[in-house]
Amino acid sequence: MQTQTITQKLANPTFFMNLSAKILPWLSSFAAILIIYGLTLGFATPPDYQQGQTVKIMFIHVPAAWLSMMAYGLIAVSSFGLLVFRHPLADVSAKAAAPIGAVFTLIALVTGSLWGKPTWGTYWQWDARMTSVLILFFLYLGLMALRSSIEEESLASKLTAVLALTGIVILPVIKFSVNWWNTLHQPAGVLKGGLDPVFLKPLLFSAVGFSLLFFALHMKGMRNEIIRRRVKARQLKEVDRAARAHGVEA
Amino acid sequence: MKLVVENLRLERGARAIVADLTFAVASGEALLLTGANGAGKSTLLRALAGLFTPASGTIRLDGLYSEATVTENCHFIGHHNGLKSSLTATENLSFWSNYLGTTGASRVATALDRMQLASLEAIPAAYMSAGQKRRLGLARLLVAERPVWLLDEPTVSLDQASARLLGDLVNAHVASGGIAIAATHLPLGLTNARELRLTAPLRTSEAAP
Amino acid sequence: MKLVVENLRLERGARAIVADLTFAVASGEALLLTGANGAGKSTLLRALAGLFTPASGTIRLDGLYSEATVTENCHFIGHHNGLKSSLTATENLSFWSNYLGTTGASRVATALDRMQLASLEAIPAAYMSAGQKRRLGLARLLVAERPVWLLDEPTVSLDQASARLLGDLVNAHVASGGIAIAATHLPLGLTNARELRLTAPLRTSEAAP
Amino acid sequence: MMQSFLALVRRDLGLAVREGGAVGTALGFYLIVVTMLPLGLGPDLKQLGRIAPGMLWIALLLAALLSLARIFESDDEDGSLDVLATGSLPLEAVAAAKSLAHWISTGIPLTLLAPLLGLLLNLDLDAYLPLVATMLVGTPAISFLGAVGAALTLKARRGGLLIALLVLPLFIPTLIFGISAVTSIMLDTGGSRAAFLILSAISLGSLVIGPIASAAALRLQLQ
Amino acid sequence: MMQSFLALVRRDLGLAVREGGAVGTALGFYLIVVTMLPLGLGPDLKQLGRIAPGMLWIALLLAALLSLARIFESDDEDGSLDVLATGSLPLEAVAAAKSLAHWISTGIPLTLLAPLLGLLLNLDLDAYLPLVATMLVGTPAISFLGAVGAALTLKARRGGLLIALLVLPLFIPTLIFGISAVTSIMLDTGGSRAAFLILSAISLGSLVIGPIASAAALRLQLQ
Ligand code: HEM
Ligand SMILES: Nc1ncnc2c1ncn2[C@@H]1O[C@H](COP(=O)(O)OP(=O)(O)OP(=O)(O)O)[C@@H](O)[C@H]1O
Ligand SMILES: Nc1ncnc2c1ncn2[C@@H]1O[C@H](COP(=O)(O)OP(=O)(O)OP(=O)(O)O)[C@@H](O)[C@H]1O
Ligand SMILES: [Mg+2]
Ligand SMILES: [Mg+2]
Repeated sequence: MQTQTITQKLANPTFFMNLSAKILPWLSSFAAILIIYGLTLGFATPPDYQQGQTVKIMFIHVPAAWLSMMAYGLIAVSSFGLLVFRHPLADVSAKAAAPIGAVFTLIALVTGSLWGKPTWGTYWQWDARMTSVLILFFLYLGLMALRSSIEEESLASKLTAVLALTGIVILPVIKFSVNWWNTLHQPAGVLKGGLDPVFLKPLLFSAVGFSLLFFALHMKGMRNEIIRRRVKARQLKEVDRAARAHGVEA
Repeated sequence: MKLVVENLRLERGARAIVADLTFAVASGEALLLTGANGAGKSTLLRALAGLFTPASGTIRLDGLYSEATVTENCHFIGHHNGLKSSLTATENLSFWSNYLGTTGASRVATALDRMQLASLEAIPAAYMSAGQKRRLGLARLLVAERPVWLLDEPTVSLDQASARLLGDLVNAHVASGGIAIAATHLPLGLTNARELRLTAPLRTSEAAP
Repeated sequence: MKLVVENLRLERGARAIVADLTFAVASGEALLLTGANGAGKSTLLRALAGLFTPASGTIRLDGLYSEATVTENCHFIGHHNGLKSSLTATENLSFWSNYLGTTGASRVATALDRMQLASLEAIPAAYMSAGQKRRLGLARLLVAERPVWLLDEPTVSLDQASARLLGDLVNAHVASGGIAIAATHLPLGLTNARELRLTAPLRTSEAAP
Repeated sequence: MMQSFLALVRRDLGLAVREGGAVGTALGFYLIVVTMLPLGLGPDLKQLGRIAPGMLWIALLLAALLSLARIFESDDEDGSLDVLATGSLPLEAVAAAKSLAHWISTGIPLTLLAPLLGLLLNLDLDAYLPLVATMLVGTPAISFLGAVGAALTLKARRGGLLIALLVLPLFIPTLIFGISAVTSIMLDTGGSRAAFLILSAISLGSLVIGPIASAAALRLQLQ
Repeated sequence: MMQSFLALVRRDLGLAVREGGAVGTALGFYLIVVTMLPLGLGPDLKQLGRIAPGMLWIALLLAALLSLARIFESDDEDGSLDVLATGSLPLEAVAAAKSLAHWISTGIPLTLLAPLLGLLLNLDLDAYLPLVATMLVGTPAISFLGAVGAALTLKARRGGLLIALLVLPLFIPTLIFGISAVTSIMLDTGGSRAAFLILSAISLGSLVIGPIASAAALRLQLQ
């Protein structure tokens, strides 16, 4: 029951606007603090015995990489919410998440290839993980392109949702590509004690910080979108007044 | 047989085009949808044909067979004619008659005849005039038996003779126990037709997030 | 000013659509093109607008300025409205007014007003109904001064009120010394309009490509 | 049901031939792209033969892709889609029928052209058979998944390009395994069988997912 | 005259942006094709860098090509073309305006994306400048000649592919000289200047021929 009412409340845009207005400042400042702290810690760490200073890229690369996948997950969930439950905020969330996710994916790609130069001697390698992340980036592009290319918005959002759900197969591929194909890229091990605590602590801090940043951006994006839609709705009302005014004369 | 619409609500974007509309059309009846431009005639017809999903309300077809849907039992004639410009009149029609589930070249021939297109049967649709195309589109009504006819401005670009022809067709269909619903700005010359005048309801766009 | 057509012959494929047709329309006159479907109204209008090249015969515009062509002095309203669905009513119209060589936002605003589209000015054409789109297409007549109006079935999908509105516009244009030629199947309610009834010349559909 | 399905497939095949050799165009495009690649990569390239399978696959993908827009577009513009939707055939079957027609009218001809183009790129002799085989099992995925793209972009002007953007990522697995199946036979480094099986799996999956997703998209478009 | 011309160019640019980032789609397609090529040619390929210019040129050609259908299509469908033809602007100027808009909205962005994609293919450092330069002078030919194809295929459904088929051959000179201009600088085997000049000559020629031919084709279509 309790949850029921909560979801209902959250479904109400006005409530969301008020709530987010309160939360947003806190969220963003926390994000800033954590990121700064994490990165300063990170840059204080001793050079890695194999990778030297370049290891510091990790503190950006890994969080970005994680978030790139999490963002897509969020989009998929929102799309599901839109198609199945017709949740009014679901689409707003999906739309707002796409560009942010794309940016994080891009960051993962760029930092990754910057890291690749010293470690593998090349910026780019067509190995399974990089390729699959690249595909993820393309999917983000596709989502945005499709949405932007259809005039009627309600239609655009539903179609984008269909695409998002069809494309979800990519996530497992990314996650496990390193295990399926043998590649240059490290397998996931950070959280399984595969990493020296000296590196782990700052990594976790920046990871949490970036996640908060993501949510802050996402919330901001949703707010803008909602405002834009209210303006649009007001415009459309005009059409009706026109139709009715005209109908009266007819 | 009876087509029943109960407190139907149609929304476009965030706006209500039609709000709690309720009516019924029994077999042997014709219904004219009228109303100013933008009143919602086309939208309503698409909803009846099952192409446009209502925000709420029900659309039933009673007394034909259990769970008969309007969609499977209607002819929908929209703004476009559903013709392939590279196919001849005959080819276009016979495809539809096959697809809509009735075979019989004879039917196609007679349909063309009744729409006075017999002389164009071997001519690709691309070479036809606006009205000829429209007539060919309407000929679809004759190649497959379907009890419910949904017509959106069927007389567009028809000359008087053809318009009268169409009126007779609809009358015959209705007389033989069919249902016809037509959106139009001009009288179709139907014998027993009720009129449903759509006026834009008071609308609130609050539904938008 | 006078639009003169001398023994004009229009062919489609191998068939003569219009054979030695001769007529003239002086300024202050309106001409209604009538005729059955396929009689050749659209083809003739396209020929007058200079979009369709005649097989033989001449189309002149006398007494305006030396070598004035109809093409540059006509508004052509065809079956389609020439609207970009992603542009708003205002954007669509002001493009045409710029392109057709007259500037002035005022014009656009008044045009929208006279077509009773003022309240739709900021709405993309995609969101408009068939009739609203048609009205917006017709508004083009008002944003640029052009003496000759060529209208192909202008009232398609207009409701009565709008149809009357159009009739008044054409009357005003003609009264102010313009020329209007309209292909139509319905009376437009024009005051002094002659009628030219097109009848297909003897034609063999075997000749068709 | 079956009658309608067949009628639809037959009509689409007929149109593909009638409407100015859509097939021919796809083949021509394939031919041109393949002949263009050596221009770009430099004819002196010795191992042209080695990368031939890859180039043939990519070019085929592009050619097939660009013909996808055709699947639903014209039916939507001329109002046929509305009527098709009111037929007794469920929309999924309609999508399936049209995808099938597309595969027959595009996928198969392209596959049959590939070996001939292989000659241009002096493809290894023992690569011809696996190439054709992999393409035969691979191309259905292109038509059936591609149909989803076509359905999604129906109301979006600028079909071709957008479709490509949407579905190319989905094809990359097909591409990877298609190529690796061939090359691993050429350089006989085993694993070709595995790749071949995965390829077929992808195609079978797309036969199911494709029509469902397409139908969902179409329903939304018909609104 | 001039006012109409500018109004038309401005509208087309506006639409290119408004109608759902036509630009973005072309860029996306370019990106995907370029990344697909290495997949096909095998990642291990050491001299990826050497053939990079060629791949970048070909992919750009394809991306630009597929966006050509857009030039006249929508104006024809919605009846704008009829009205444009009755304007004071000669049809040649109309064609020129629309080709120009296409170049600005597609040719230039693609050219600017090329160097970034060069990174993916680890292109030689000293190739970047010539690459961009040659593309800048080469791409107008694509838009202005491509417009002819677009005009010719107006009434034939299935734009993209057919256009490609018609105009790709016309572009092969552009392609050859564009690539050789870059490679000859990379491997500094002179002659780059000559190639560059020829390239510009081709573009200038197309600026003249393109609009005339397009207008002729459009007149026939308007019948
Ligand atoms: C463009 C190239 C690269 C891409 C696209 C990429 C992508 C990714 C992705 C998606 C993850 C998340 C994996 C997971 O959560 O399971 C990840 C994690 C990681 N990446 Fe990269 N990466 C790239 C290059 C590199 C390089 C060059 C290195 C260093 C040699 C590197 C080191 C790591 C490490 C240590 C992790 C954490 C693994 C874990 O989850 O425990 N990456 N990368
Ligand atoms: N695709 C669409 N997206 C959003 N709104 C639309 C769409 N099509 C129509 N509308 C709006 O829905 C309302 C009803 O449109 P509809 O086409 O049903 O009216 P109509 O009665 O058919 O008018 P007409 O007589 O001009 O055909 C109009 O106000 C129109 O602005
Ligand atoms: N594109 C075309 N190619 C060949 N023949 C055509 C073409 N368009 C029309 N026709 C033929 O030309 C004749 C005249 O067509 P037109 O469209 O001018 O008639 P219309 O008077 O406008 O008819 P309607 O009242 O139906 O619009 C018709 O017989 C038609 O078959
Ligand atoms: Mg309507
Ligand atoms: Mg006509």
